Amino acid sequence: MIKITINGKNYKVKEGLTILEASKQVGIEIPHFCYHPALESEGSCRMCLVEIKGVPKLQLACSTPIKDGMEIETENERVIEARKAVLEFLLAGHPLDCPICDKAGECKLQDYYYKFGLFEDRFEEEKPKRDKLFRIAPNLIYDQERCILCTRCVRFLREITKTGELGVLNRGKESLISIYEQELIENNYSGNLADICPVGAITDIDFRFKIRTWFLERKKSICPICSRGCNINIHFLSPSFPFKVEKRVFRITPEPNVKINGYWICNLGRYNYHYIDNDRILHPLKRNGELKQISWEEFYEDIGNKIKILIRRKKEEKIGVIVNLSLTNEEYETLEIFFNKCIPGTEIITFGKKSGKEDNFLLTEDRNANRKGAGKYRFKEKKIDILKFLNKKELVIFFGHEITEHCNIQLLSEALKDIKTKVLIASNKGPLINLVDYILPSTVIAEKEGSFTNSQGITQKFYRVLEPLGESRPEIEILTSLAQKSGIWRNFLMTRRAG
Amino acid sequence: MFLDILIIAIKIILGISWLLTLTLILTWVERKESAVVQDRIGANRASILGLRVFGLFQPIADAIKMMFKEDFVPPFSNRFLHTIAPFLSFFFAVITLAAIPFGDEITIGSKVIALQIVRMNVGLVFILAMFSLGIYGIIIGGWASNNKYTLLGGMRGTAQIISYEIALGLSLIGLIMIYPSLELNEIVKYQGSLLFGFIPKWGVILQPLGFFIFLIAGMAETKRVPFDLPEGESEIIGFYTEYSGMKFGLFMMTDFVEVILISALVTTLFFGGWQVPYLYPDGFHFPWGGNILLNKWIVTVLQVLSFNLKVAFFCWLLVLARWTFPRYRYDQLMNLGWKLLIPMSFVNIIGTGLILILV
Amino acid sequence: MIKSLVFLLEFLKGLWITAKHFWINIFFNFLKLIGFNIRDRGSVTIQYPEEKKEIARRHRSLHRILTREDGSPRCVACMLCMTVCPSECIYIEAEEDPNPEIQKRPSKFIIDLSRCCFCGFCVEACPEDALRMDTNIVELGEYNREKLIYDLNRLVRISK
Amino acid sequence: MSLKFSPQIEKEINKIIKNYPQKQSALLSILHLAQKEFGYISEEVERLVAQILDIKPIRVREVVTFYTMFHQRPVGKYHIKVCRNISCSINGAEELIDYISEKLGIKVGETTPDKKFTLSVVECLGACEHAPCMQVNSEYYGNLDKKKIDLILERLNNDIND
Repeated sequence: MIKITINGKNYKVKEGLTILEASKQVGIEIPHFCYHPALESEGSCRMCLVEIKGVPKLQLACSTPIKDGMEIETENERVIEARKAVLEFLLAGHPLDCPICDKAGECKLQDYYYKFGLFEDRFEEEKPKRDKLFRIAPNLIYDQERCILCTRCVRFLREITKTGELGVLNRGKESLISIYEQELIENNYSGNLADICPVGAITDIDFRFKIRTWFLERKKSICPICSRGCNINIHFLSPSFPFKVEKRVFRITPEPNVKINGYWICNLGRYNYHYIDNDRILHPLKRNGELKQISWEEFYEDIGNKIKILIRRKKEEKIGVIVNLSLTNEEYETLEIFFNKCIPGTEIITFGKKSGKEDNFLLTEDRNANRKGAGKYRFKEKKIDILKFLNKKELVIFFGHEITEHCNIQLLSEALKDIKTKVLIASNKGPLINLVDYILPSTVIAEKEGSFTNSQGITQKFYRVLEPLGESRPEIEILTSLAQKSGIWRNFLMTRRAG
Repeated sequence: MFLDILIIAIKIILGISWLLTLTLILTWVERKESAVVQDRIGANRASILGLRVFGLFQPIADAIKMMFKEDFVPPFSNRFLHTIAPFLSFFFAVITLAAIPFGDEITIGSKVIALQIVRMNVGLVFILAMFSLGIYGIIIGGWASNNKYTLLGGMRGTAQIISYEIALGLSLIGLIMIYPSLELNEIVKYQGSLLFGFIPKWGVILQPLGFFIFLIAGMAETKRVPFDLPEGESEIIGFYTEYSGMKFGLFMMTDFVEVILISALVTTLFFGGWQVPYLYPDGFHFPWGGNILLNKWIVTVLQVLSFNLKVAFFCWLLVLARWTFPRYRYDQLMNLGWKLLIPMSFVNIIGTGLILILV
Repeated sequence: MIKSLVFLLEFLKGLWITAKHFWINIFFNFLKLIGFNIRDRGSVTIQYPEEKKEIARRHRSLHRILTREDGSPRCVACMLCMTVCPSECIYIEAEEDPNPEIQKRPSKFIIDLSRCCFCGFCVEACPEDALRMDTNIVELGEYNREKLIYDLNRLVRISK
Repeated sequence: MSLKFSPQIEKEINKIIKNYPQKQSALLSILHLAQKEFGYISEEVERLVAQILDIKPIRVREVVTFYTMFHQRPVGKYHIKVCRNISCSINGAEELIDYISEKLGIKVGETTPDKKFTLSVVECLGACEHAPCMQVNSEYYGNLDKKKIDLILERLNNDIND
């Protein structure tokens, strides 16, 4: 611990930090463009200049380490004058196309200019014209005019993904960021470039021109795409937005969490959010010749009675439950209480999504959000032959469509033909829809709360971000209501309390 | 006998049609005059086959509208009384017309016909009595609407009319002391005689104070601005707030009818009725010498015309007053009635008496 | 009582004023009727559907969208008008423009005049001077509410 | 990759690489060698150098585009670089540039069709005492006027070297 003085106040901070990091720790923001906590500091933007007593020139806060007894001024006249000058120079080559720039509203240049800017145009020269639609990746567009050459993107590709597709070409005012010839950035983390760009130079095609950022609200959640459990921010249309728009979620950005995902998420997690709004099951449906909308109460009544009868007839083994591996820990616990403890004899098996390729960074092989959480309970693993499992069942409840990835759908439909009651609880439409009698909408991860245990064994809580779409309900609520109607309510409550 | 009944019936029909026509025109006058006073143009849109005639068809349009509007009776109100109130109000206003002379007598064949519906020797008292009965329309209408505010409006109206009734009556006592009869035609006839040989003995000259009091009290009787406390539907809620359609129309018409009747009364009592100065049954006889002899029919026409012109002038004046003054506050209204008009009418009576004794 | 008498005097004055107005206006109206039209005397009412008042230069009337030289709307779908609109009557959806100089253009631009309060904030906010309220069209009444919803084509057409 | 260094230069490259603790530090020296060998640094050369040094070709391009002495396009036999900084401009360099480009029939930055001359303008050559001045390959020519330029160009055209 060493003593430093910032703006006349004394602080004690850890040794080895830079001025910028130290002042951030004590709650003083020093404006910066090129500094990023996860990247090596470069010192190219000159925005973080601060005055150090005894040093004649202003120094870069992002690359000057602190020393004992250092006296730093971050907000005096000289520093602000320097910031003004830096901003003026940056804007000499930066177009004022904020109205069409997707970064507007969360742009650092915009924010700092409004805070420190010199609101007076002293340039008579024309601003340079450059390529505004430079494709650097299948999902990214690079606007050379807007770029302020902070080289965050270059450093990200060199230091984090170690692919180094981008470089700074030419020098002086001719400099620009470029890929080599036509070799586009193809790595799985390219989406982060749009996030770390402090201005609107790199924009995401998926988000480009869809909506202005100030109409969006963001809330933390957890990415359910793989078992890493990356922390994400879901950007959704603010409820105060006055118009009715079908799409609710507009993009997903990483939420910094050093233990799990650092500052990044993979493209898979970033762009796979459309399931939240598209292809959702909206109402409980019952097949009676054809699919018909029913109310939740009707469903609880129907299935609850069936379970009740099966229990009375002591034929619990006729109930089969097939669970996916993307439910929350709380839901697994409820399942355990419901089927394993209150109706012992029922068979529960789990089926997850098929494994995918893992990369060496964040994406894991296991594409199920909560395999670890399910593993804590006495569910049978998928080694069982599904057809044998279905044999002589009278009531089957599916959670999700994952089962169809593991067996021939033809055989499955034949096996299901003999079963009297087939229930599907799923958030989205899928192949099982045509094979079952009851289809019930459950909520997606963003619409429920609970916790996931990731592949590292870290359990993370997440909260509801969006209101459930249509009549969908979280699985835990469905199970609890079903327990009430199936005559095991008392037992259920007791076990739950005991647990 | 049959002929008498026929004559009376014709007189009634003529009288009522005169009154109602004038009422219709008065609604137009009211709109137009207010517009002109306020530098506007006023209602001019109602047209028949593209003919607008300064909006003269507006009253007809209004009447049609009134008749086709929904007649709404508030729930839990007394339906019978609610219905009867506007009729009462209208009836007692119209019946006053019976005593008012439009002209002198005419003789057709051997029949002498008075240009007056009924020639009764208690004419003045009859008129005052009928005016007083008009209150029932107001109070019943206010009460039967089953609405606190209309009841309050009705109460306000009753109190106001009763108060001004006194001043109205007292202001006439001076006249009665001077005039030989209570019969209105006699009063008019008396006003044909000359004072000092050249000034017509019109009531306004003999009783200027009485005239003012009568005019003001009469305006109060009509319940119009500045004395429209019983009405004031939009601001203070009057007795006919719960009325719609033609029932509302009747209340509205009562207002205009009363304006006409007050004008007719002022004319009759203070401005010589059908008298034209220096006009005698056989023609003009000017006090400075010189005569213009006229046919007696022409004289009659001139007399009736004179009466109508005077009535029209007072109607105009009352409408003008309505668009000039703001509404009284209730205490001001009562102050004016009880503390000014009634004492003044007493002063008038005593003064008249003194002059009569001294002269 | 004396106070009331003073009132009486004032009443007479008031009557005099209204009567003066009445006769002067009647006189000039009569002159008008027989063909002598003396401006600003008599009644000052404008007979609206037949006569129309000149609209002030800065009056905020119906919106229009200005076009570039090639006829395409100047709007770049920055949605600032949509953001600033207090009555929430503007709705915009953006799309990519093939011209890299322009980049962004509206695919939908809707002004719901049934909600518009004609405050003119949208015009103030527009960075491209694409939206103006200077058409001097003020008679916007329609028998059908749907007709009050103006889309991009209609707003551009007004300008021509 | 079809392009290769000659064995002799390859030996030299290996020697240079050994001078540095990190391979990529040898980039500048190798690029100089490459320019000597191939005349200019094309995309293929960039890829070759990147392969040798085990780095991404974009890094090679960064260096190549940063320094003006590396050519990305073939240059003529004689590379005429005329100074256009203050001293030279005051003494008529602008005029001379126009004169030369007119005489050679090329614009600034272009090469004559016979691949003999390339004309470019440069910042200060550090010879202000001889202003206006120019550099042809590694030779300096100072105190220029139109006559002198005629003379120089003629001599170069006939490949007469001093």
